[in-house]
Amino acid sequence: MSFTCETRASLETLLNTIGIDKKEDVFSSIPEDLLFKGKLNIPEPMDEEKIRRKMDFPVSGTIFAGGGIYRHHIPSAVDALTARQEFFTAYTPYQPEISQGTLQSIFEYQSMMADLTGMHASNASMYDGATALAEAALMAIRKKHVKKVFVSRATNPSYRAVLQTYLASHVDVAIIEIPFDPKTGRTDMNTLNETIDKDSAVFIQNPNFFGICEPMKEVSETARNAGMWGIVVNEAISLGILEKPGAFGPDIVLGEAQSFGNPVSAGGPLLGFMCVKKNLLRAMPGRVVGLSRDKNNTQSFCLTLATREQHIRREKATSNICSNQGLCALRAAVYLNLIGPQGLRDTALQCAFGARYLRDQLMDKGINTVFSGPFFHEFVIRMDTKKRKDLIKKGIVPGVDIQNVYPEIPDGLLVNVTEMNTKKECACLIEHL
Amino acid sequence: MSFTCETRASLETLLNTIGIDKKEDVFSSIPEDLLFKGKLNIPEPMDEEKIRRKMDFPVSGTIFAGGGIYRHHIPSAVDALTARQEFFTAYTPYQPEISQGTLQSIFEYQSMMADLTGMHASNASMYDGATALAEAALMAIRKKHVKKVFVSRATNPSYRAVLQTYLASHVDVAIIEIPFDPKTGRTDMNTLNETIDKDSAVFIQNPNFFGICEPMKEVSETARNAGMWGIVVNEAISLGILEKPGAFGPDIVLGEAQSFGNPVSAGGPLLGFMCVKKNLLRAMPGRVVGLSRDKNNTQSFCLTLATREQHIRREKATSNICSNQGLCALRAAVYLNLIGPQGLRDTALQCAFGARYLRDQLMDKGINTVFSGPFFHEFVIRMDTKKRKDLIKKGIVPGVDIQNVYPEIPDGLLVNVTEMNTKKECACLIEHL
Amino acid sequence: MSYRASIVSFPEIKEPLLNKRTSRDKNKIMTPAPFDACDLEGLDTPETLPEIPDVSQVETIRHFTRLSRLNFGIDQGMYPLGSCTMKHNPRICEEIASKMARIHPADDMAMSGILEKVFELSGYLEEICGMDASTLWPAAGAHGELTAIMIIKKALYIRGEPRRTVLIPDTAHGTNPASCAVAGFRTVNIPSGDDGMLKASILKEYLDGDVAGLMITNPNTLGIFENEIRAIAAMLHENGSYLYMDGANLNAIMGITRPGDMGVDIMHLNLHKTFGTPHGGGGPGSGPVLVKKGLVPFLPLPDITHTDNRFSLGWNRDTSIGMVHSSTGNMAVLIKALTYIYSLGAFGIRQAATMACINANYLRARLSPMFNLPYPGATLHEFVLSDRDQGKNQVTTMDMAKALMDYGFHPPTVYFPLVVHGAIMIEPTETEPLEELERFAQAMQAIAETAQEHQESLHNNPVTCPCERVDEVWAARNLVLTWDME
Amino acid sequence: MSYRASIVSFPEIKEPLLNKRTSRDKNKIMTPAPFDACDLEGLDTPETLPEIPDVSQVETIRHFTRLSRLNFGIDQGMYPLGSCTMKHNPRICEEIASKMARIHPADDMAMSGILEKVFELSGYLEEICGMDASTLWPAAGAHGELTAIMIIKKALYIRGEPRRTVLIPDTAHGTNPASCAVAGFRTVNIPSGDDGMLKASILKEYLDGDVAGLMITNPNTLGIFENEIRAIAAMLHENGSYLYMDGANLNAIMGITRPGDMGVDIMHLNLHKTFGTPHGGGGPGSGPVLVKKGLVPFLPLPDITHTDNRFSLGWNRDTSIGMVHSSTGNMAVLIKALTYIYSLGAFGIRQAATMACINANYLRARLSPMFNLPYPGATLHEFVLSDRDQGKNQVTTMDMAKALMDYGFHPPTVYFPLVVHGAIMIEPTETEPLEELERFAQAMQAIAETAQEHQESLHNNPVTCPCERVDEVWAARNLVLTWDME
Ligand SMILES: Cc1ncc(COP(=O)(O)O)c(C=O)c1O
Ligand SMILES: Cc1ncc(COP(=O)(O)O)c(C=O)c1O
Repeated sequence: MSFTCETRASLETLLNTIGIDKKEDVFSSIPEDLLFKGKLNIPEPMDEEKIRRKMDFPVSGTIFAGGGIYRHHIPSAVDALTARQEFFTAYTPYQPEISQGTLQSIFEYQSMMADLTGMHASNASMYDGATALAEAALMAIRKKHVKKVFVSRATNPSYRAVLQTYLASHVDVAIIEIPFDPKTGRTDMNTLNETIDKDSAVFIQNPNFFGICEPMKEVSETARNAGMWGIVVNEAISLGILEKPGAFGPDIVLGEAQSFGNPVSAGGPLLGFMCVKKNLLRAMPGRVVGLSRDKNNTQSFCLTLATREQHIRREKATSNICSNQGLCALRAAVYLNLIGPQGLRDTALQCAFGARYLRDQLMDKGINTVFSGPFFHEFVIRMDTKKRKDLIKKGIVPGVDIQNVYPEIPDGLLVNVTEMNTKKECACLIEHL
Repeated sequence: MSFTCETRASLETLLNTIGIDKKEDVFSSIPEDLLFKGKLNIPEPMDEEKIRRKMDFPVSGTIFAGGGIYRHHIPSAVDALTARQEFFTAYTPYQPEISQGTLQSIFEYQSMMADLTGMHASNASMYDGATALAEAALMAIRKKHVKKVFVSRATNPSYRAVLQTYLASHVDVAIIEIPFDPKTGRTDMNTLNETIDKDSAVFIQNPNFFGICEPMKEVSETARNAGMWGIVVNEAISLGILEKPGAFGPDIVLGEAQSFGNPVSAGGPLLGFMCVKKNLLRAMPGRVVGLSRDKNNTQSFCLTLATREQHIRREKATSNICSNQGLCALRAAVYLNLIGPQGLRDTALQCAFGARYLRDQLMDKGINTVFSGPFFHEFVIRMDTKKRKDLIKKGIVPGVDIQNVYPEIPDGLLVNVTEMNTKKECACLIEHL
Repeated sequence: MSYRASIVSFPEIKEPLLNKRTSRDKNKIMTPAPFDACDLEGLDTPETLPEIPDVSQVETIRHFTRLSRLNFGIDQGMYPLGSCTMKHNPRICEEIASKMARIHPADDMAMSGILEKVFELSGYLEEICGMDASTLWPAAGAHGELTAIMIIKKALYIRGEPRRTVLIPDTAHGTNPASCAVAGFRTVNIPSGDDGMLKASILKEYLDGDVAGLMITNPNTLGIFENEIRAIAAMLHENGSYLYMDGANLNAIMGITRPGDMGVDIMHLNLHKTFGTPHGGGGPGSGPVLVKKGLVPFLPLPDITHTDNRFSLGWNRDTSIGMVHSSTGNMAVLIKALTYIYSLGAFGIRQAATMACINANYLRARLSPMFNLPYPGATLHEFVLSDRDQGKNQVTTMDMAKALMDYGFHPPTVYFPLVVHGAIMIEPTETEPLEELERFAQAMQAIAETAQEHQESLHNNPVTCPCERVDEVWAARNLVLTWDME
Repeated sequence: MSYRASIVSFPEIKEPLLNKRTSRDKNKIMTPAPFDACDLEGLDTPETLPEIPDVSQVETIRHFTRLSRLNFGIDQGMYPLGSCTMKHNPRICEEIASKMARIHPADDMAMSGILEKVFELSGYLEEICGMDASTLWPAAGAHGELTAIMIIKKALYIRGEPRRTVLIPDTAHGTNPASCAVAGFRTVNIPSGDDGMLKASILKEYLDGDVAGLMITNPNTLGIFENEIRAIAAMLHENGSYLYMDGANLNAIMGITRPGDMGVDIMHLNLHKTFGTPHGGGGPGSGPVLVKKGLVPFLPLPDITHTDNRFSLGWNRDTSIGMVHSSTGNMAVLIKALTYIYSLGAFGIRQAATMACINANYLRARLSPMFNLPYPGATLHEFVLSDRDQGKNQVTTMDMAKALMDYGFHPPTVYFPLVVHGAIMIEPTETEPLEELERFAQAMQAIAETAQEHQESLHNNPVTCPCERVDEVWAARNLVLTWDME
C-alpha cells in the first residue's frame, strides 16, 4: 500500500505545472546509464492484516535478565501520551514557537535528571549509555587533554567496547581497566591510588555490571584526583534508592535511563543521559533546551548552546550527534511524573527485595552468588550453557550469559529481579533448575 | 490505585473552606442509620501490572463466525485516531463551540450512512441494530398508528427478540412473522400480499440472517403497500457490493454498522444506525447533527432537532435514548474514509469470494448448504453440537450455532467467511472436520 | 481580560467536509485479499462503487486529527458537567479492553473468560449498591431505565396488577419520563419540597392503586440527599408500588450508603459516569440494572451461568422481559469498569465518593458568595447555582457558560434541573486537584465581576474558539443533516 | 490577513513547569509490589525520597496533553523541512513495533524471530542501494556517518595507509565534518560548481595520497543529482580513496537509481527519513551503514548469523571496528522500517521517490515566479530558494518562516545549505496531496505579496502561536537549563 495521494486528475495538474509529459521525466537529470532498470527484489506490497500475521513475536513468559536493559512497570498512560502525534511525528524543535510541547517536556526531563543525579544540568539525551560514556571520555580528552582513561572492568562490557571503538583514533590515549576484587565483585581502587593524576579520566559504574554497589566514598577519594571523573549509571531505577551520584563530587554522571518508561524492546531504543557540573556545560555534546522568553516576556523554551553543535560548528562541534533519543526522553519525563518520588523509591526497593528473595531460594538449592559485595537487584551465579538453553526452551530466561565477556567467571550468569517478577515466577525458575 | 489528588495540605484548605472538621462530615446530610458501616467485599486495590496479568484473554485462532457481529480488517489508524483524548473523553457535544471535532465527524458519519443506504438522512447512532429495529417499529406505531408489525423470520433472531420486548407494552399491536422458504432460505413474500395494508409495518432483512440475499424488487412491490416499511441491514459491509437499499423505496433503512471499523469485542459495543426518508426526519429517535453557522457566517455544526428528544420533551420525546454509540460512529466514519469506495467494494467481494471458496471445500467433504438462495458471505450447514465443541477446543470456531433459535433447522450452523480468513484457515477447518 | 495570561492559542486548520477532498482513486489502501475472484452466482452486484469519499490515508488522518484539535476533552481541563460525572478516564482501562477486540461471541472458550469477568463485575456492583442481582446488558443509562421499568411492568403483570402510573419528581432527568413513556406508562410529576427534597408527605397525596412505582434519583439532581427515602420506600411498598432509583449520581455515595439499604427495589447505574469509563463524545456507555430478589425472575435474557469454571450465557428465565440488546451490551465498557474497580479497591471507591463531595462543596463555598444558590441545604457531589443575580444585568447562564470556554473550561450543565431558573449545575468530581478547582473558582469570579461591570462583553463569548456562538435556531430551521443537503 | 479564513484557534492552557504542582503525597500510584520487605544487607539507602515531582495522575496527563497541543506534528499539516523528509508516519508501523516491547535481548528464542526480521530488512536495504552488506546498529544518521568513517579508517589502517583527510563539499550537512572530526580525520571543504554540483575537475585538485575519501550527498542538499558521480568515484578509487555517500536524501531516488551502481563504497541511510519512521521530536532514528564487499570485514560487531532458522548475534569479525552501540541500535525503529517496506513493496518504493520529486517540482514551479531560485538547474525531491528578493524589503527568511506558522504550516529548513543566502529549503515529500501543496503555495504567495506591501507586519509573526518569537540570545546568555536554575 502506498501513502501517496495522486489521482489521474491531480497528476495531470502536477505534470502540466512542472512542464513535463510523464512522471519519469522528473528524473531526467539522472544520467541514463545510472537508472535502475531491474525490479527490486522486495516482496509485493502487503495489506496491514498480512503484515500483522507476519509480524507476530512470541515472548518468553518468565524473565530474570537485565544486564543493562531492564524490565520495569510502564504505566499505561506513558504509551497513551507519547502516542500523541503532536509529540511523536514532530521533528527536532528548531522552531520554538510551534514546538513548546517538545521543548518544555525536554526541559523538564533535563531538570529531573539533574535533580535525580544531583548534578547541575543534563543534555536532552544521547543514543545510549555506552555512547554517553564514549562521548564523556572524548570530552575529557578535548577539554582536559587527558592521556589515560581509567574504567572499571566491572563496567558494562558493551560500554567498554564502545568506548574502545570511539577512542580508537586517539592513539595517544590509553584505556586502562581497573580490575575488580574477585571476592566482593567491587572495583579494586587500591591499584589506582598511585597512577591517577590530572592527565587521567576515571569512570566508575555504580551499581556495577555485577549488580554490586561500589564503595562510592572511597572511590571518590581516589577519583577526585583525576582531571575528570565520572559515574556511570546503567540502571536508572537505582537512583530511586541510592545516594545521589552527584553527592560524591563527580564532574559528570552519565548512563542509561531506558528503565524510566521505555520498554526493553529487543534491545532498543535506549536512552543515554549525561549530566554535568556547571563548568562543563559548554563542553557537553548534544542538544540542550533552555528557558527563554518572547518579546512580551512570556516564558518559553528553545534549544540553546547551539554554537557547540554540528549544524553551526561543523568539524569543531563538541560532538557529531544530531538526532538523539527525544521520544525516549519524553517517555522518561512522563514516567517519572506518573510514578512519583514514593513510587520510584518503592520500585527500587521491590527490585532489591525481589533479588534477595530469589537469591535465598537459589541458595536453598545450593546455588550461591559468585560475589559477596552488597548488591542492588542483580547478582552473578554460575550456570552452564546447556542448562540455560534448556530453561529458555521452557520459556524461562534465567539471566544474561556473561561468560564470554568475563572468561574469568566461567559459566557466569547475571540474574536480575525487578518489580515485574513475582514469587510464582521465582518458584517456577527454582523448580526447573 | 486512586485517582484523587488530595494531599494533607490541600485537604486542610478544602475542609477549612467548606467549614467542616473532617472528611466524613461532608456526608452529614445522610441519615446516620443509612451509612454503610461494613467493608465492601471488593478486592484490595491492584497495580496496573497485576491487572494486566489478571486480564489476559486468549482468543481462538481460526474463526468462521458472524451472525450479526463480523470480523473485518480495521486499519491501524482507526485506533490511533479514535484514541485521541479530544474524542474519547469528551461528552455529548451540547456545547458546539468547543465540540466541532465531534460534531463535524458525526455529521460526516450521517452523510456517509445516508449515501451508502441511499436515504435522505441518518441519526447520530443507536445502541445496536436490534434496538434500531425496535425503535423503528415504535416510530411506525407512533407516526403511522400501525397495528401489525410484519417481520421476516429470516431476520436476526435477537433483533426479533428485542422487538418483542420493546413492543410488549403495545398490547394492541401484533408482531407477525413472515415465514421463509425452507428450500431457498428466502422470505416467503407470497403469504404477505393479501394481509399488508396501511395499518401494517413491514421489516425485511437483507442479506437475511442466513446470509441469503432477498429478491428485493419483489419484496418492495409487496412492502410498499404497508404504512411504513423498512430494510434491516445486519452486515454493513454488504453495502459495499449490493444495490443501495434506498433504491427499493423503503421509508427507513436501519441496522448494524459494527462492521465499519468496530472490533467484535466479545459482542459489544455495537453500532446501530437508522436512515430515513425526508418525511420521517422529525420522527426519528436519537441525536442528529446539523450544519449551522455562527454570527460571522462561519460554517459550524451543532446538535439539532433537539425538540424531539427527552431532555426537552421528556415523556413526549420520540425516544428515551440519550447516550448513544458516538465513538463507534466516529470509528465508522474514520474507517469508511480510510478504506474508500474501492476498498469497501473489494472487502465485500473478498467476503463473497471467501464464502464460496469455503462452501466448495465443504461440499467436497460432502457437507452441503441448507439453503439454495444466493448468499453474500454466510451460509447455513448442519453440524452437531459435539463436533462444534470439539472444533472449538482445537481453536477453531466453525460458525454460530443456530439450532436453538431455529428448531426447524436441526444442527443448523451459520458459517461466515470474511477477508480476515485465509485459505489456510479454510484448509485447517476442513482437515479437522 | 485576565484569562489572556494563562490561555494561549495555536494555529488550527479548519477542515472542509471530507467529501470536498474526494477524487477518484486517491485512496490507495490495500485491503486484505486472501481469496481469488470467483463467480458470485445470482448475487446482484451493481458495478458502481459505494458512495463514500475517495481520499488518501494522509488526508483522513489529518482530517480527524485537525477535527480532534477543535474538541475539548477531560485531559485538557476540568469538565464540571453536573449529572455527568466527567471524571478522569484511566488509560489502563482502555488498554485492557483493547485486548478483547478479537473475541467473537461465538468463541465459547474465549467468551467463558470474558463472562467470568463480567459476572465478577456484576457481583461488585451488587455489593456496592446492596442489591441482590443484576443485568449488565443495557447500553446506556436510559436503556437501563427502560429495562428496569419493563421489569416493573412485567412483575406487576405477573402479579396480576397491571398498574399504569409512574411518579417522577420534578427534578428528574428527562430520560426518566421518556423511558416510562416508551414502556407504556403514564407519568405524573411530583413537586419537590422547598428544600429541594422529595417529601413523604407530598408523595402520599399521589399514591393510589394505579401507581406502579416512583423513580427517584438519589442524591437528586440538585446534589441533595433524599433523606426521607426510607420512609418513602416504606410508603410505596405498603402501596404495592416499587421504588426505582436512578443511580446516575452514585458517585456521591458509593461505599458510603447503599441504595439497597434505603429500600430501593430496582435501580440502574451509569458505568460511564461513576465507574470512570469514557463518554466517547456521546457513547458507548453502559447502564446495568440491579434488583432485589423479588424482581430477579423478570431480568432480561440472557443471564450468565457457570459450571466447573466454564461460564456461558443462560436462556432459562421463563418470566424474563426478554432480550433488550442483540448481543450482551457494551462488553468493552464493562471490562473497563471492572478494571476501574480493580484499580480503586474498596477503599478507593469510598475515597472517590468522599473527594467528589468535598471538591463540590469546596467550589460551592467559593462560589456562593458571588452567585445565587437557590437551595441552600447540604449538597453532596454537585450543586446548582442560578443566574438570578447576573440576570439583573442581562447576563444569562448561557453567557456565563460560553465565557467559561475562553478560560479553558468546559461549561457546567446548564438549564437543568428545570426547577432552578437558569440553572448552572456544577460537578467537579473527585479527580480534580485543588489547583484546578481554584482556577475554575477564579474564572467564575472574574465572570461574575464582568457581569457587573462590562456585561455587554459577556454576550460575545467565546472569542477564542473555532467559531463564535453557533446559531442553533438556524440549524433547526434549515435542517441540513448531510453533505448532500448542503 | 487571508489566513484568518482557514486558521482558527482553540483555548489552550499554558502549563507551568510540573515542579510547580508538586505537593507531598499527591501522587497516588500503586507500583507493583510482588515481594515482601527484607533486610538490604549493607546497601546504603538514604531515607530521603528521590527528587522528582509529586503530582497526581490527572495532572501528569493534563500536563503532557496540554503541552502536546502546543506542538506541530505531521498530522496537522505539511511539514516541508528540507533534508528531513517529513513524510507520513503510517500507524501500522507503530502498532507492529509495540508488539516487541516485552522482548528482552537475552530471550534467545524471541530474539531469533526479531533478528530474522531485521536481517531481512538489511537485505532489502542492500537491494535498494545496490550494496553488498550492512549494519543496522547506528542509532541515527550521524551515528551511521561516524560508523562509516571509522570503517574507512580501519580499512586504510589494515591496508597500511593511515590517510588523514576527508573531502567534503560545501553543501554538506554539518554532521559530515563533525563525524570526521570525532573519528580523528581532518576535513577539507570543496566548493561546488556554479550549478551546485560537485565537479570532477574541481575535485581533482584536492586529491592526494592523504585523502581517505570523499563524503558526498546525492542528491545533494540543493536537491540536485550529482551527475558526475561515476567519474568522481572512478577518480577517487584511482587515488586509493573511498566514496562515501550520505544517504539522507535517498527518498529522491530509491528504486530509481542505486548508489552501489554509482560507484559508492559505503553509505548510511536515515530510516527516520526515507523509510517513514517517526522523528519523535528529535529521535530515536536509525542510521544503517551499507558497504561494498571490500569493506565488510570492518563492519561493527555484532553481525547476525543463522543456522537452521535460528538467528543470533555473531561476534567473530576480527578486523571489525568494534561495537558502536551497547545493544543493537534502535530495534523498534528497524521493525517500523521493515513494516514500511512491506507496505510499499517494490512498486511503492519507486512510486514514493517519483511522487516526492514531482511534488517538489510542482512547488518549485509554483514558487519560482515569486522567489529567487539561486540554482536553476534540475532538482529532485527538494529545492532551495533564497531571500534575495524579499531581502530588498528587509524581509528575511526568518520572517517568512515565522509567517508560515500563522498559515498552519511548519516552516521549511532555513539558512541551510550554507551556500545559499537566506536559504529556504523545501521538501514536501510524496505524501502530500495536491490540495495541501497548493495551500502552501498560496501561503507563500501571500507572504511574498506582504513582503512587498506590508513588510513591517512580517516582523511580527507568528501571532497565532503560544508565544511570539522566542529570544534565543536571551536563552544562550542566561543558560537556565533546569528548573532549579530558574
Ligand atoms: C440523572 C440521569 N439519569 C439518566 C441519564 C441517562 O443516561 P444515558 O445518557 O447513559 O442514557 C443521565 C445522563 O445524563 C442522567 O444524568
Ligand atoms: C543530509 C543529512 N545528513 C545527515 C543527517 C544527520 O542525521 P541524524 O539527525 O539522523 O543524525 C541529516 C539530518 O538532518 C541530514 O539532513
